[in-house]
Amino acid sequence: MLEITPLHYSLLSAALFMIGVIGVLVRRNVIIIFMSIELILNAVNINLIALSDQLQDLAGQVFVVFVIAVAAAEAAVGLGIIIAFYRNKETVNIDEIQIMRW
Amino acid sequence: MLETIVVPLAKIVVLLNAVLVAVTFLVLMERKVIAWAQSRLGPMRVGPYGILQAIADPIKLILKEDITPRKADKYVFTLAPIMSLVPALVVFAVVPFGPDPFYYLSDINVGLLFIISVTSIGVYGIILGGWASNSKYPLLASLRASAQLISYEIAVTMTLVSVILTTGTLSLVGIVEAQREGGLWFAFVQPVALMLVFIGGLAETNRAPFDLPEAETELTGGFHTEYSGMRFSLFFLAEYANMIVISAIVVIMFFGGWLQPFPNVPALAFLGFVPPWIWFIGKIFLFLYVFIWIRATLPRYRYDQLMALGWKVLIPVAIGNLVVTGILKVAL
Amino acid sequence: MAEAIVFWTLAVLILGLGIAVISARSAVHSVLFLVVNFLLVAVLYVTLNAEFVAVIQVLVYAGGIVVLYLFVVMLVNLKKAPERYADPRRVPWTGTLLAGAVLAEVIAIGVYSTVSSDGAAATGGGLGADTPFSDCGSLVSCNTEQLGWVLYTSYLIPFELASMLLLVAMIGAIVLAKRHL
Amino acid sequence: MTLEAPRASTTQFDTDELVINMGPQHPSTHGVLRVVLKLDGERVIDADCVIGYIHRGIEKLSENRDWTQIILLTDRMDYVAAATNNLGYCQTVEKLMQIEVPRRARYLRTVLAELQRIASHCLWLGTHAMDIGAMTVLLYAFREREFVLDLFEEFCGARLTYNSMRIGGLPLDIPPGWDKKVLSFCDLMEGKLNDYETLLTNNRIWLKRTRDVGVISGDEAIGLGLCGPPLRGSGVPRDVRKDEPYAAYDELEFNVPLGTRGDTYDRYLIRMDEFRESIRLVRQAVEGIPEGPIMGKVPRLIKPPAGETYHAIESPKGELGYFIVSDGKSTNPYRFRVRPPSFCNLQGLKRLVTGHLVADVVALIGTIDIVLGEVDR
Repeated sequence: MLEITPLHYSLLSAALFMIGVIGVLVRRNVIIIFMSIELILNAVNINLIALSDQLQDLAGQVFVVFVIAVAAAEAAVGLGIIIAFYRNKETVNIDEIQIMRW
Repeated sequence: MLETIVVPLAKIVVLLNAVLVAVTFLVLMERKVIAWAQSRLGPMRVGPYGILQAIADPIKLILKEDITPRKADKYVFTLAPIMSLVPALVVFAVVPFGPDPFYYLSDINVGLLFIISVTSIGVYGIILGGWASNSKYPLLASLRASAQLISYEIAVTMTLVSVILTTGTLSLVGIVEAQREGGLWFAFVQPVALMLVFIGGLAETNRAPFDLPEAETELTGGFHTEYSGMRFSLFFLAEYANMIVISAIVVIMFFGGWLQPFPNVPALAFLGFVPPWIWFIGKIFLFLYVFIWIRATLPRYRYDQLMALGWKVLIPVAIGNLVVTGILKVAL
Repeated sequence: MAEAIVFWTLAVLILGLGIAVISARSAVHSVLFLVVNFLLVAVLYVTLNAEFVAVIQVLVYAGGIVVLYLFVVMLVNLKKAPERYADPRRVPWTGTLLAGAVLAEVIAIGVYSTVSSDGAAATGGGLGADTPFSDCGSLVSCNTEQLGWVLYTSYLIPFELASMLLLVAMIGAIVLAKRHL
Repeated sequence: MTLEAPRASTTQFDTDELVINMGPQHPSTHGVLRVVLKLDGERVIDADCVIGYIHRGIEKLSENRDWTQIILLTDRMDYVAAATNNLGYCQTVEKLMQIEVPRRARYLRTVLAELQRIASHCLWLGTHAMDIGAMTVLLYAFREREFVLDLFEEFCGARLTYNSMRIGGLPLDIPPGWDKKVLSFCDLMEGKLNDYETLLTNNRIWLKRTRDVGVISGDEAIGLGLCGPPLRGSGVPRDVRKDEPYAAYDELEFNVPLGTRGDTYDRYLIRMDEFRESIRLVRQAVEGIPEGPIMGKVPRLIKPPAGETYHAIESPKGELGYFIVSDGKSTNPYRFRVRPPSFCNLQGLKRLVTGHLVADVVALIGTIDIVLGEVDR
């Protein structure tokens, strides 16, 4: 318990990942699903940073920078879609937007 | 134990109190300076020349009833002022008041980025305050505020990058040291950047002429319309603490921090008898005065004009400044 | 010892806030928990000597992306509760069980590998940094410079691609959100 | 009426229409005006003015007061320009009774009316600038207004509600040395006007906030019944002082400043010019005050012959008209009706604000210069 190994970080990461997955699977509010995806990305980042520290290799941190960039792009486009959708259907419930047309 | 815990803690206590006291007196200073600009006297009743007004005001605010609207989101309503104040105070952790480690809490090698990122958290207080009030004017104001802060943050960050290019360091102490070695304040090296940061700083602290989120004549008080008492005073503290932060950034980045004017000119060496931290605080107050002066002079921008200024003027100029700095850096 | 205290505190808080994010009833509360979660993750990065990434996490994630979320949550001002309607074919608990099973498996693998290989994972490979800043000693003292160096040399093309991605995303978002072009 | 948006909107999100109440408790509705704004984001798509919060029934009250008592009530309409209200009423009754007012009284009335215009415009300038965020001008303008109030106090003892005219002339002559003080005030005011203009006229933010905001063409302004500076701002040369001269205006020289674009900035410039013209008029009038009595021949009991009349004057806000019917038998009017310039100008507000942003609404309320006491009466 007292000695913190990369395994601890990996487990933390895995747990956070699972929380994110549960969020995606259980919630019906699209915005919250997006937030769960952010949680998943963060779980991955924790893993990358922990291993980067362990291996003394900056590649992990570089990857985190890329992940953050991708997350920003994803949030921008995803929220744009939500806004566009909300404008037409007045809902953000994913169960009400399962038809591929509107 | 003493070095790692007691000394930093003592410094934090002193610094926090100093900042909060400075804020109360800054409010007094603002009232006085604006009064003089408007050919009035300002507060005169409490203490000689109204000096104790700085103490009377906080007491009044603390004693006032703290109202929570019934339809407000209680937790967020309480959290918002705190989220607004904490980042403003956290920033002081990396502000160097003098050359020795005695004068600052820490000198981290990403100091400037730290300041930028922590101030970017401050926007939450404003957005959530407006949203949690569950009232229309605060909501409008908080939407304005979020758009405004994010837009101007881009311009300011972009500009600060060009200063980082000049110095090659993100440490605030390092930036001031670079100015000492160069013998020239960056205000003379990067005048465009200075203007951009100052204008962006005005916008980020919601000061006139960019005080749209709290434009009392349009939105009756902006995002803190529904706040009163202690929670209102936290917003108030945050705004003025942010003013000090922006002034401190401008002074450190462009006016040599704790350095005396023209540090390398021997004829001016006699100025060295003034302790560095006095120089630093004096310069900060100079900029606070400019803030207040501008408020007393200029009308307010309109929302769309403000956004147009941010996106169509400040950001392109900031990028241009960055490119020119980069080219010069490589060429020289 | 100190590291353990910090790690366990952060881990508990991060997981707790993660659960709060997906279980909060109000979307605004959810966003708030997410912000705090990201801030704590940033603190975790600092303990892992990744200062620059920590600052970027706060600046871009907490200060930028999540503000965007908050903006949308406030903009999508719903008259009816967003989760009022549920598809009858939906079986949410299967997903949770599946996720739980995978988590259990990951934990099992982790614990097994620790026990069996006597902490082989903990020692790691140790590739070392072959950057011009290797005179800095560790990654700690000039993390930002090294990261910048790596980013602009070995990872230059991915970096440019990322910037193109952001540009495309920006244009896409504007096209999507604009009412009429 | 469809309107082109004056500037590209920054928020293109199709949000719900937001209905907000501006007022009656709002810092920049100049009293108790309530404007129900329908907003699309920050853009106003509809505005409704709700008035009546300060209705005191002055017109009805007047029908039960005798003719001299009504002067007191007129003070309470446009309470920032009480002397002008008195003047309009007294002249209407004089017209009804065909009383000849002595020349000295007419000159003094002109001085008072123009001083009142300066005071009223000071208040307009201060509040208009304050609405747009220039707080210092407010204090400066109030400082100068104070000098006018002092002059009035010396003349009639009151600072706001003067009761300063009588049917047939003035209640009392000017105190000795008053004319000198008025002249020195004129010199002072000219210098201060330059101060205001330094702060505002060429200020880029001020220009941005007022240029092309609330543009209204001359024809439209006439159609909406606008009067005073809002009408002249659109280039319509209508000034009662010139068109139907009263008091001593036919004997004095002055120009009527006109706008070209009909936007808020033009209306601002016009009022700034009116300051100067008023100063010019006051100077001429004070220097030309003839000797003589201050009251004409007025019967002890004022009882106008049966009949009706309408008489308008140019108040600081616009055309202030009184319509009075006398039945010739009683000592009070049979019907008393005011055409208040603020009320008529307020009609234009909806037309002016539609398509603009929330921030422009306060600027436009400021530019039409309303006083709610006059709107509601």
